[in-house]
Amino acid sequence: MAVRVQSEAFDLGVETARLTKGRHDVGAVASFVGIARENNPDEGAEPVIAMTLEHYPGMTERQLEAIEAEARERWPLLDCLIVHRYGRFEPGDPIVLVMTLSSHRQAAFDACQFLMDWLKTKAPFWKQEETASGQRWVAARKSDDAAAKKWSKPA
Amino acid sequence: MAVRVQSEAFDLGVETARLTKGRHDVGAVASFVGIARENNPDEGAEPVIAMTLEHYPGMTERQLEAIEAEARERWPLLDCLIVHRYGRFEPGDPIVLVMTLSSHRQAAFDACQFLMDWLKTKAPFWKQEETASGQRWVAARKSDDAAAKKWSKPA
Amino acid sequence: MKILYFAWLRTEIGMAEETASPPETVTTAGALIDWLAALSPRHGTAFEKRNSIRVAIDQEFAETDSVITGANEVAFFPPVTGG
Amino acid sequence: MKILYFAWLRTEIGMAEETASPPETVTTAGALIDWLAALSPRHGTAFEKRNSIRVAIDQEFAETDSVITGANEVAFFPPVTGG
Repeated sequence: MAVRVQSEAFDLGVETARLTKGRHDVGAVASFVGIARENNPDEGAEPVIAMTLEHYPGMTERQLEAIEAEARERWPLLDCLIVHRYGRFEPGDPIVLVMTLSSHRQAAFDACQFLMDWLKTKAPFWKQEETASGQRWVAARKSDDAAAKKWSKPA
Repeated sequence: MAVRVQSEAFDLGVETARLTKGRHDVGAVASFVGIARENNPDEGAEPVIAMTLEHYPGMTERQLEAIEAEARERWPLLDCLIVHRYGRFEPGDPIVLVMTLSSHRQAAFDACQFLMDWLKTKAPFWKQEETASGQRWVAARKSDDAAAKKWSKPA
Repeated sequence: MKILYFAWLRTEIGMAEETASPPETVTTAGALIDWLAALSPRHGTAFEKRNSIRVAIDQEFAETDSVITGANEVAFFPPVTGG
Repeated sequence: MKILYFAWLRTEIGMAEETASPPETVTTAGALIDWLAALSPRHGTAFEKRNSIRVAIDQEFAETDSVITGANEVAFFPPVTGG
């Protein structure tokens, strides 16, 4: 399982090179990097000085592994990587990386997007934002729930 | 315009760092790397030893810039990069890079996929594959036309 | 039974973790919330926002009617806001 | 008028580029194909597969009924297979 929960930074070039090294069957690598932003338009205009991501050690890895296993079941992935950081971040700092490898681009794109949508609703991370007014826990976004729901299989 | 047509390799980590450096408004970086594969399932089972990409200098840049301008018009992109290589490649070599930056992930994902779908049908590149039987020009794929069509605006 | 709190539940209750021994009659996550809410005023205030509280039993998402009997670890937290 | 060939059109005709001076009556890309096809047996063979040939006029994709009058550069090639 290629899931990492860490406070350290990651490098997109290094991870791509590592996952594709020696392989001759990969045609497509889709990746997504989520970055800490200064403004959260959902939450008002006050600039974010920093944010802290708290997580549930143990459950986080378990959830990420379950999400990854589901992606591998739904799409013909050759490999897959999820790196999620925790700790304190300033605007511009990369927080999450999802990378999917496949023979063809559609599977890579779809699986990458699926993983990000599910991470937002299923990975036990909580975000606290620091602005000039102080610290505040960020509320969950309805649009994230909606994004995740579109991947639900029909009952 | 951030469009490059080159024979040299590119590094995903370096490009991401360059495009996000000093910015505090980027929340999402979606990227796609297309890699030379050993097997082209559409074309039979003979392994590909190498492939050569020929392009139309001048028209290529013009088309890529037009595609990029369209993506920027259709999605709220903060930045965007297309790097397309030409020359001879062996399986495992990265050929094309598309990277899109936005505040939110959906715009970044959609624009990245749009750019790749259009590149496949609108960028004047032609692929010659080298197998044990010799060299052969690759035919266009109907599935690529279909993928690009899904982005067409209603008349 | 280990009880864990995250995000504003942790800050409102004032601790990240405690060990609890609810009576045998407390069999569901919802009943556990009621029992924990009575432990202290801080618990009471934090658990007032029941609709904003999610639960995990032994590191799996669960519902308020999920059975906690035999669980090693029950966690309470707001809806997740990762990535 | 500069004429460019790419991919198998280039290899079949045996050159990447030539300068052509078609008569004024040749006003469309389709008419230019007919005129070029008569230049040599290799041209003739290459242009037989008309349905598999695409055209660009001054570096913009065009159709066989597009007007070439005044164009500096007309290119012929198979459907693109990039990326």
